Amino acid sequence: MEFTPSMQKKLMSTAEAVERFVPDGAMVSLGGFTVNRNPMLITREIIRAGRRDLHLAVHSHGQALDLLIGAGCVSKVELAYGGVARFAPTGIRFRAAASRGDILVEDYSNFHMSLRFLAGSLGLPFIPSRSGLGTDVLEKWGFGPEVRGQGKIPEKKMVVDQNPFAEEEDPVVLLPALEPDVTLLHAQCVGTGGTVRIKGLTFLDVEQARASDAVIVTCEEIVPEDYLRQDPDQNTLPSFLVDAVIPAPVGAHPTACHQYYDYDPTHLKLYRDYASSDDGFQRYLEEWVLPFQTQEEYLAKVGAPDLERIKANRVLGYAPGLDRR
Amino acid sequence: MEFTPSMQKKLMSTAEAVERFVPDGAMVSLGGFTVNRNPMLITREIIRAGRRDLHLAVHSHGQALDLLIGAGCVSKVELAYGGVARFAPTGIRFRAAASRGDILVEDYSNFHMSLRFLAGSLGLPFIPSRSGLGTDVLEKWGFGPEVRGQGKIPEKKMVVDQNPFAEEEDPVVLLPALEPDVTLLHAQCVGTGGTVRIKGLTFLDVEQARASDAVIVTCEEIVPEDYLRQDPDQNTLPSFLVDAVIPAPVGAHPTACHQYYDYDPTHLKLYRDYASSDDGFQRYLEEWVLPFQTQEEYLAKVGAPDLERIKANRVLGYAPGLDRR
Amino acid sequence: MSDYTRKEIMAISAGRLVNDGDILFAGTGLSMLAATVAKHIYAPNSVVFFETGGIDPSLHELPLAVADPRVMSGTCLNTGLIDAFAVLVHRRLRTIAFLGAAQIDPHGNLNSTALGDYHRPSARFPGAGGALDAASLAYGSIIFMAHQKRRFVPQVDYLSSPGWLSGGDSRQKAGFKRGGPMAVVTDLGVMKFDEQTKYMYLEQYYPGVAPEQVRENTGFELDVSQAREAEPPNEKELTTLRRDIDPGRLILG
Amino acid sequence: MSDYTRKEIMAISAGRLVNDGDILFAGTGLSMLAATVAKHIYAPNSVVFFETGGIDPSLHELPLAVADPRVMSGTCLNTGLIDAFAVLVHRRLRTIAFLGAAQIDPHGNLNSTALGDYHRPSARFPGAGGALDAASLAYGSIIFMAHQKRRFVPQVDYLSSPGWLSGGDSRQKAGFKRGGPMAVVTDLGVMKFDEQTKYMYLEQYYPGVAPEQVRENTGFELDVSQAREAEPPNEKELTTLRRDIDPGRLILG
Repeated sequence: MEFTPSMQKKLMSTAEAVERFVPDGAMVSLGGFTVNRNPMLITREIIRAGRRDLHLAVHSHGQALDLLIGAGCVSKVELAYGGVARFAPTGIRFRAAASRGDILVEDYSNFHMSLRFLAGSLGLPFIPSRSGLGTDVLEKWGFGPEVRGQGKIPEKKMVVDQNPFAEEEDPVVLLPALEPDVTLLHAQCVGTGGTVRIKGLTFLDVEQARASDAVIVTCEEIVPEDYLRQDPDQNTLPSFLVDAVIPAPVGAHPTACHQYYDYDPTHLKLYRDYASSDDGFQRYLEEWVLPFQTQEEYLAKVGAPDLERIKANRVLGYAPGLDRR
Repeated sequence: MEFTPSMQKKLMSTAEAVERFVPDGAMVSLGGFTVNRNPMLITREIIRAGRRDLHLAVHSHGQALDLLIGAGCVSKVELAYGGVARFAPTGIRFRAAASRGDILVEDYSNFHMSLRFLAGSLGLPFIPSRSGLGTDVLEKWGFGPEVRGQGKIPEKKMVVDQNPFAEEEDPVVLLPALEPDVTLLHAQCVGTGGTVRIKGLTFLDVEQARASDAVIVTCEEIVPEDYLRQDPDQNTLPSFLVDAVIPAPVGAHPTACHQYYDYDPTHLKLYRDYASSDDGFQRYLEEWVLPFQTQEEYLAKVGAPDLERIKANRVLGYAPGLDRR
Repeated sequence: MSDYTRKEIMAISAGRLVNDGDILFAGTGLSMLAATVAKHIYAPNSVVFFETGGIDPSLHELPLAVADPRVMSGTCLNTGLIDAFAVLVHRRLRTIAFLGAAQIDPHGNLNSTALGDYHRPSARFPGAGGALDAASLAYGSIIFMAHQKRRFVPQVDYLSSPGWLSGGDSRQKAGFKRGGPMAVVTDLGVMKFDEQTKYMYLEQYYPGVAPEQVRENTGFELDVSQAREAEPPNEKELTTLRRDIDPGRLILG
Repeated sequence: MSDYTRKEIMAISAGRLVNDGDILFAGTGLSMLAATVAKHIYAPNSVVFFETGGIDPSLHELPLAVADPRVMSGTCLNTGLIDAFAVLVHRRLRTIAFLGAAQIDPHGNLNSTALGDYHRPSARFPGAGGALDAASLAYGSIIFMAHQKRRFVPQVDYLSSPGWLSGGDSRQKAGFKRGGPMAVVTDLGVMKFDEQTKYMYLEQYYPGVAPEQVRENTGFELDVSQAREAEPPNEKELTTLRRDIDPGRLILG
């Protein structure tokens, strides 16, 4: 396959992508959702590179969030939900770090975060909603005065104001836009010209990518650009919004990638067991994160039987009959 | 093909759809864009039914807008652009009616209208933007005090306010949400279960439909629901947001429908010639709008050679080599 | 009469609250079972959708998460969060949300965020997710809870998702245009809210549960005087649930 | 040196203003030719997109409207208006918009709405469309005008699309974070704006046009003292335009 010159420039190693686009202190947004399309390859690279003081901005996030927090890469999180579904209804290292005060946590809802990324993607400075009126999400700010107004953290978490188009009293919540430094996505495929196609639910990936200064995409496969342009209705992002493209087969493991593989219940339970203690989590890092320079090495560790077990049925999109108990 | 019971209820004649969902005085939003996917079959039915006092809310609109205005169905329009591309850079009957004061016209931009429909689709009472600061679009209101605050017309066209998250001066334009009574769409296909698929650009159709109390969809073809559910990433609207479905082959003529047919330059020029005088426009109505009870009768009048000429190449999506001068 | 588990009667009791045509905003676990049992039996024209953007999936297999690839299979539409919330909030739709939480107060306000001090919580939960939005903007909500004194508290430590707020018309005064909790379904019975005061009361206790037992497991005053014994699950409900919906007993256990 | 038409030199003069990598927001007519000629010759890494949502179409045939099915063919992405505006406004992109209008004032403000009284206009135009948004939020804009006194006016009857507003730093003070007209390309030459005052001046006049002629066709004071004669279109530009871009002379006439 022949790459366009601009695509050639985007193809790089995970190490280079992290080096260039994920500095210490960066505001990072993670694509995917709880157990689906987490950008795990890049997440492991960020941990290996020893990044510190990251500020995560996510809606509902699971495995990548928990791993980054556990590894000490994160100082601040704004989120709606931190968990890995029934495997860890509350993210285990997220819960531990929040309870110890190791990280600052600021809470929103999924609609709040969706609207904030949407606003960022459209250049709107803020966006109103009625969601959350009367709740503590308005009242309790996780980021204190010591960080407010610094960098990309607005002075105010949110503001309640009157709808100027209503005659009677009509309070609305105004939410500040999000404009992350970088968004990390895992997609099904990228064309040789850099066009990105995500299959199945896109979650908030498009809005997150558009709201960001930079975008790193890992993908299951690189495919001929012509193929993607035969049905452009199905494509997700244009190449000019993407900075780095990294081929990463099974790059979302142990989370799922629709039409390619299911989430890996065996690994998610293994993670839960390791993560339940500080020592155990450290062992997880040593066994499952730190040793691998390449995705191939990681997949060798996962092993063929496990990969075979989670392989998706091409029509159904998941692994039917997979033991998920 | 077998229809689901809920789809069965949605299938109705154009006359019934107009009778039920487009009363006199309704706020109507038109799908499509200038020369593409205008809901022409429903437009002609609205004229035949003698609807009056309609309030149109559109972004950039062409043929359907011009016809409805010319036929005297419309008393108010809010829009960003009224024209049929090079065939009539300003819609001919729109221009005449605006100059005579036959209709009230309130101007916005395409981004304004996009954001207002988006806000309506998400239940946001208003939405901010920086577009249009310092322009007459802020200052000059087309709807006067005699209609403001009535029905769905807000007291204020727009409001300039300070961004509450900025320290320094940062004015933003606040735009009221749009919540039309009904949106008229023309789609490529609808499934036997009521799922709608639009191919090519969707323009603002999705946001318009979601912002509305009711939605009427005409479509080129009804297809098996199973087919649409084999690749749900490509679908556009769920059946529960659609109230009426009307099979309407070539239902956007003389505007285009991607992958089915191109716009019809011959007819658009014919329309321009007729529409250039009041008498001529009346003749157009008598020859091309009023006589036809069914789409079949209309297509017989258009004639096979014209339909053949504009037929789309299935790969390119338009009619290559069509004489468009 | 067959035997049945508490989880089964919970799913079925919640499912019975659904009207045909309701658009069901489902989470996972019991809420998925309730939504599906409702659609199979009482509400064939209802549609199940997920905040992640999956609308009307086939559910040949039960999803274990709202981002499970099973919510993207056989749907009428695969979209994203923005699109899902557009459905949730739509004024023309009777959207009913199934919610859960760590704590609930007498007016149906929920805590799914933290216990103790927000900044140094004694227990941190996942957060409000989309439940806050559903509780704010859906047509109505049905809440699942484990009926325990420590969960039914006079005041939640953190108000994540709005119920009837301080009761009466306080929800409307806060700016909400619709919505509010319709019922709380627990392992002991079904609670509803007084029409005027919006304070919780016991409406149904399951066969084998005494109203007094419900009061004892509730951390605030609960009126049990209007309660009746719940109709036990019937054969059709149990068969549908066990054979068609969760044959692997993934959620039923 | 070949002969060329005014339309040809206009398209080519505008195309020369594009930098490689610019993301081009094109309308139809001349702006489509300018964007395409730029991409073919000077800016191979640039991408043309349309406010309707078509991004990077193949343009085997020239679209006559931004909603022409030809803007949906061979694209990298077919989306809609919201998505197109997300591209237009993106802070990381150098988005350049090609605009036209019925009237322009010395600071590049445009009228595409109405002449005379707004409520009973002596002439009604189509309206601001997406030009208002591009003029407000793009990185910069290039304006096409027919050079006539009645179009180059001291004050526009209706300010549809913001240029430099009243000049100086008034655009920034109004709240805009970037953007503003970079050049005005007419059938007589190319105008730019003074860096300090943001008042229009003549930068280039086409071969065969006298600077005085440009002044005479401008309805306000125009400084022509800094003007130079424009480089005529070269063979490559003309061949590309005529053979590759508009062989049917749909727009070139």
